Amino acid sequence: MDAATITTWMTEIESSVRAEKDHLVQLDAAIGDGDHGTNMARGFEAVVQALAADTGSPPGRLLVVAGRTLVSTVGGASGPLWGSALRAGGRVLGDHATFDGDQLADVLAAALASVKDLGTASLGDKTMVDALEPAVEALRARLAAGDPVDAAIEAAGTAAEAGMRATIPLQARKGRASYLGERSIGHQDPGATSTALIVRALQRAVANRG
Amino acid sequence: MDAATITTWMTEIESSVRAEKDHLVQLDAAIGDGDHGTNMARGFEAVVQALAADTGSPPGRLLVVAGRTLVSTVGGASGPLWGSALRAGGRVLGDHATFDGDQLADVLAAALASVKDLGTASLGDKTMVDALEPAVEALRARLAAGDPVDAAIEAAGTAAEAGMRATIPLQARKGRASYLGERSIGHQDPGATSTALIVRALQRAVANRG
Amino acid sequence: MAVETNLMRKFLNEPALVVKQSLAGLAAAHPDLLRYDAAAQIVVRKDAPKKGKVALISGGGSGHEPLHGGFVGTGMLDAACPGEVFTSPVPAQMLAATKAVDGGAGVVHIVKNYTGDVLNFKLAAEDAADEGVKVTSVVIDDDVAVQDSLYTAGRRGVGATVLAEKIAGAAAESGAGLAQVTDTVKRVNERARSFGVALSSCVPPASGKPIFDLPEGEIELGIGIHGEPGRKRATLQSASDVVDVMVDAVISDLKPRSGSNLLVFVNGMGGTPLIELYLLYGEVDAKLRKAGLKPVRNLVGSYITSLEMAGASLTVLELDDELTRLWDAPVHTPALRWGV
Amino acid sequence: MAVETNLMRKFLNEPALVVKQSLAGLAAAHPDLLRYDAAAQIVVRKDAPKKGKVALISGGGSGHEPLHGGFVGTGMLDAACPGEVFTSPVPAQMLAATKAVDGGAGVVHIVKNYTGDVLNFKLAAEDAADEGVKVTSVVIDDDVAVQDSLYTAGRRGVGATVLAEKIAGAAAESGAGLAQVTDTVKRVNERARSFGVALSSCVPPASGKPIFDLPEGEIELGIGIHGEPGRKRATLQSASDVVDVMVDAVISDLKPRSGSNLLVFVNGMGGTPLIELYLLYGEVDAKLRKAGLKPVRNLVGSYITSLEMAGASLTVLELDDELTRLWDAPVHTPALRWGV
Ligand SMILES: Nc1ncnc2c1ncn2[C@@H]1O[C@H](COP(=O)(O)OP(=O)(O)O)[C@@H](O)[C@H]1O
Ligand SMILES: Nc1ncnc2c1ncn2[C@@H]1O[C@H](COP(=O)(O)OP(=O)(O)O)[C@@H](O)[C@H]1O
Ligand SMILES: [Mg+2]
Ligand SMILES: [Mg+2]
Ligand SMILES: [Mg+2]
Ligand SMILES: [Mg+2]
Repeated sequence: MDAATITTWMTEIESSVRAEKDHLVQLDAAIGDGDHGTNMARGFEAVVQALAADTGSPPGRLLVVAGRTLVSTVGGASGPLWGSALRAGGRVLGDHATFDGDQLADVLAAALASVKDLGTASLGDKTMVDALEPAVEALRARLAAGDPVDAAIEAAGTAAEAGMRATIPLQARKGRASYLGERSIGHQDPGATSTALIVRALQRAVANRG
Repeated sequence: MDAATITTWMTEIESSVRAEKDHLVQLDAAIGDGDHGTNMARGFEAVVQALAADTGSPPGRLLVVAGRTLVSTVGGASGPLWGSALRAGGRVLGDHATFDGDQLADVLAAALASVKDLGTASLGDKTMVDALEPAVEALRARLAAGDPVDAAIEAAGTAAEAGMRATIPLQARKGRASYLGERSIGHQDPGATSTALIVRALQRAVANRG
Repeated sequence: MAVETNLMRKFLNEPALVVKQSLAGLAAAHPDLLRYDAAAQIVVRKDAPKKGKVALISGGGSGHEPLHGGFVGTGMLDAACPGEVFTSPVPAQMLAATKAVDGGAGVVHIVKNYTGDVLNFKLAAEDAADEGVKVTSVVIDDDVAVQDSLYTAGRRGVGATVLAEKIAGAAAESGAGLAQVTDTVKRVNERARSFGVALSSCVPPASGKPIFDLPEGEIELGIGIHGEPGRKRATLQSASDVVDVMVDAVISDLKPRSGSNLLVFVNGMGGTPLIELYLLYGEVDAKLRKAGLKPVRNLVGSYITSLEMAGASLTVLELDDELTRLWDAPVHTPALRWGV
Repeated sequence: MAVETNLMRKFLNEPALVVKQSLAGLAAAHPDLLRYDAAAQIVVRKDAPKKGKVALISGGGSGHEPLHGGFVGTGMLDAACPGEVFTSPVPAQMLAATKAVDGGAGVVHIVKNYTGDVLNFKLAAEDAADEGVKVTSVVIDDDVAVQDSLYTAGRRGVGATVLAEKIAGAAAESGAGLAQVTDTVKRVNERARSFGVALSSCVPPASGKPIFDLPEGEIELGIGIHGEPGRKRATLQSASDVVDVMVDAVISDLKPRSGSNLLVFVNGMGGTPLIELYLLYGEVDAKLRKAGLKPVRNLVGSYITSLEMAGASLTVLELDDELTRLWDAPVHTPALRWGV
């Protein structure tokens, strides 16, 4: 996998976030302030533009640029969180022109670590962590078990969606939803939902690699 | 007719204005500010209380007290207009203990004159004048024709109601309704409507005289 | 009562007591500026009467807050007479206020042009004269949405009332005589024009029902401040289209000298927030400058309202040096304060 | 766009431009106080940077006007960073504002406690430090409706933000150093508590739909300022019942010394008019006095809003002599002005 994989990943995220924009807004309106869909769409639209301008950078560098772009265009909680996540993930790849499955797992693990570090959320707090952490673990486990990267990332997507659905019964402890206390129970977390979209987008990008 | 006739008249006005309160409010909401029913109800409730406290005054004096009470409790356009009207009407009777049909006509004529003087409205301006003026003329004409007072005041009520309905096609030239310009056309004037109630109340008071 | 309040999105106890309870709160919040005489239902400047100072009073129906009670204080009104919601006060209130503030130099009645206000103030002025108080009255009629004519009630008094109270209040504070203060009110009224639009109706507490029903996406053009419908209804346009209508209506009637200095007052009707009022001000300011006029002073906020109505009005006053100086003079009231 | 605006009772052009156009209007109305840097989307005090003066900046999502842009001026904020409606600004805005106002004495970031605001300000503070600017940050979290805990996002920052900006702004204006100004913000936050209620939702311009749907006759208790639903929903009670809930929530958490002096801030959410806010103030003032407390200062009006939401919040700050003196100190901003 190489720079094209990253560019495709970002384009895939942009189109699926745009397609799911209203759904994400509805989810956020129920337990937040109704802007998650707009925030993510605005951010990844800017990322796609930024990467279009960038020609010939290595994949790690592209992820850093994508992260910076999110930080500088999204605002809200998701901007700095996903922004730092992609920056951290990009640094893992350094200047390598290509990367393999294990390195991809390292990228996602670094992204997860930076989200948890910045946001201080743990599994079960009803945040994006609840989708991202199971995805990282599934990816690692399947690769360790010798599965090909496509199968492993497919499992990661399934794990992310399971984690996303698992947020429904939870009471939020982080983010705006936590202000609702028990009223946050019974609603799916918007950030976990967009995270599942992001992992599924990665799966398509990996599948389409040259 | 005597003081009791006046007291009964005011009590009759109070009950019919209270009964028609919402209707008067609706009419005023369409072309005014929706308080005519509340204003008239508040005013005549106070009048009835004031007259209950007053024992033994002659009829003219009672009308003056009623007028003062309206001025001091209603506010809005209808307060000073009906207040001055009753005061002017009361002065006509001086300290006489009783009055006949012609004197009653003089009372209503004086009331009309003071409304027109204070409000500078003429027939056709879509105001209470459009109900009061025909009532006064009908009363005078029937008495001149030798009709008994009951029949004459009955005719006055009919004339008042005709005048009231005749305000519907008019464009208002006075009062709040005038701000609507052509949009005031097609609505019945609230003040003309309450004026018809007041004349009908007088008819009942006259009929119930001892 | 529970039933009535349930029809509304209002903080309310007994609807019949809303005016009295709100005035009590105003007095509790501003004891340094004013007192509330509950018996007479008037709001009086704390240090009234001021010996030798011309006094200004105004009044009208409630529901237009901060007008008028919020403008009682140094450099503006000496007293306010609040009627029930949208119903003019009664002469007894104006008489009590007139006597409470008369410092011997006379009292100016600032009257918004509504039949009820005019008639009740007229009766009060007669009573005051009988009691030997020098009273002058000026009727404010700045609303260009109403076609004026000798045979009608004439134009409504709206936004110019706030400007007249501030500017004439400064003149009185600076020691001007009765004739001069009266003349100052008249000059503000002559040089000011207003036009208002509504995006919603409002709900009088007594009835608990909207006065008119305005579907979303429609707009009432040429409204007053009593929730009355406007001159015409249109479909909601963009803010800049609405500004075009307001500015054209006001300027074509005011006909200011080209290049003249203006005081621009963008007023909210009670339910429209500041983010929108400033957006409107930006459009108005730009449009006036394009027309070669100079907005040198402005007031942006909800100062003469119609309960919780969503909407706004534009008032433009053509300034001269004296009016500008009087506008800039210190004022200290609950709703307007500067220079002190 | 026509479609979107038709869903709303708002003065609006392109919904995506509402924040920029409103800020342009603010700057056009108050050129003597501030300027709007459209490129950086920040509002900066006209005479910034003030050499040797500690600077204060704040920011957050828009839709809370006059917060924060309306508080930029003498004796309050040096700059404001407005994000999109209900979305926190990005670090680039805070960095630009920090550099624009730094007079060498350091810059205090006043941050309302929302994850988005906190994280974006955190990244900005790191960048500013990299560029050699002394920055301190204080997070405001005064909303007692949110149960606090080590394991949650903690309480929201609401009404105390306005009081902290005014009081710390006065300290900075009077020459206090970075540590002292920072400490002043912290003290206000420690001694202030708030609680809010909504009678309606509000409509973000971007979506054109109410965030939650609140039937007439129901009320949301414990809301924030982003149109988010509250802790619980109840049927609308009388104003004095609502005041009981607000005062009890605030006082039981603040636990002021008996007989202590209070600053009482009754805030409108944007769509609730002054007649109701003063009615509420009257009830609050009386209830606090009954409880043996002394409301010696107050602020009544819509200063930290949630678009056009109908509702109100109560903020109580326990005063000491220094906080009182700083509150009374001159301030000159578009939304708060006295002593000058
Ligand atoms: N402390 C946190 N750690 C991890 N994720 C968080 C945290 N706070 C919020 N989130 C995620 O951010 C999402 C909300 O993002 P968004 O709506 O764009 O920002 P905002 O809440 O500022 O409006 C939530 O659904 C949640 O998944
Ligand atoms: N100048 C006038 N002359 C006579 N009647 C008038 C005049 N102005 C208004 N009215 C009457 O008063 C009525 C409205 O009374 P009301 O609603 O109680 O007062 P307001 O208009 O001040 O709210 C109108 O329907 C009209 O009949
Ligand atoms: Mg959100
Ligand atoms: Mg009326
Ligand atoms: Mg009325
Ligand atoms: Mg947000």
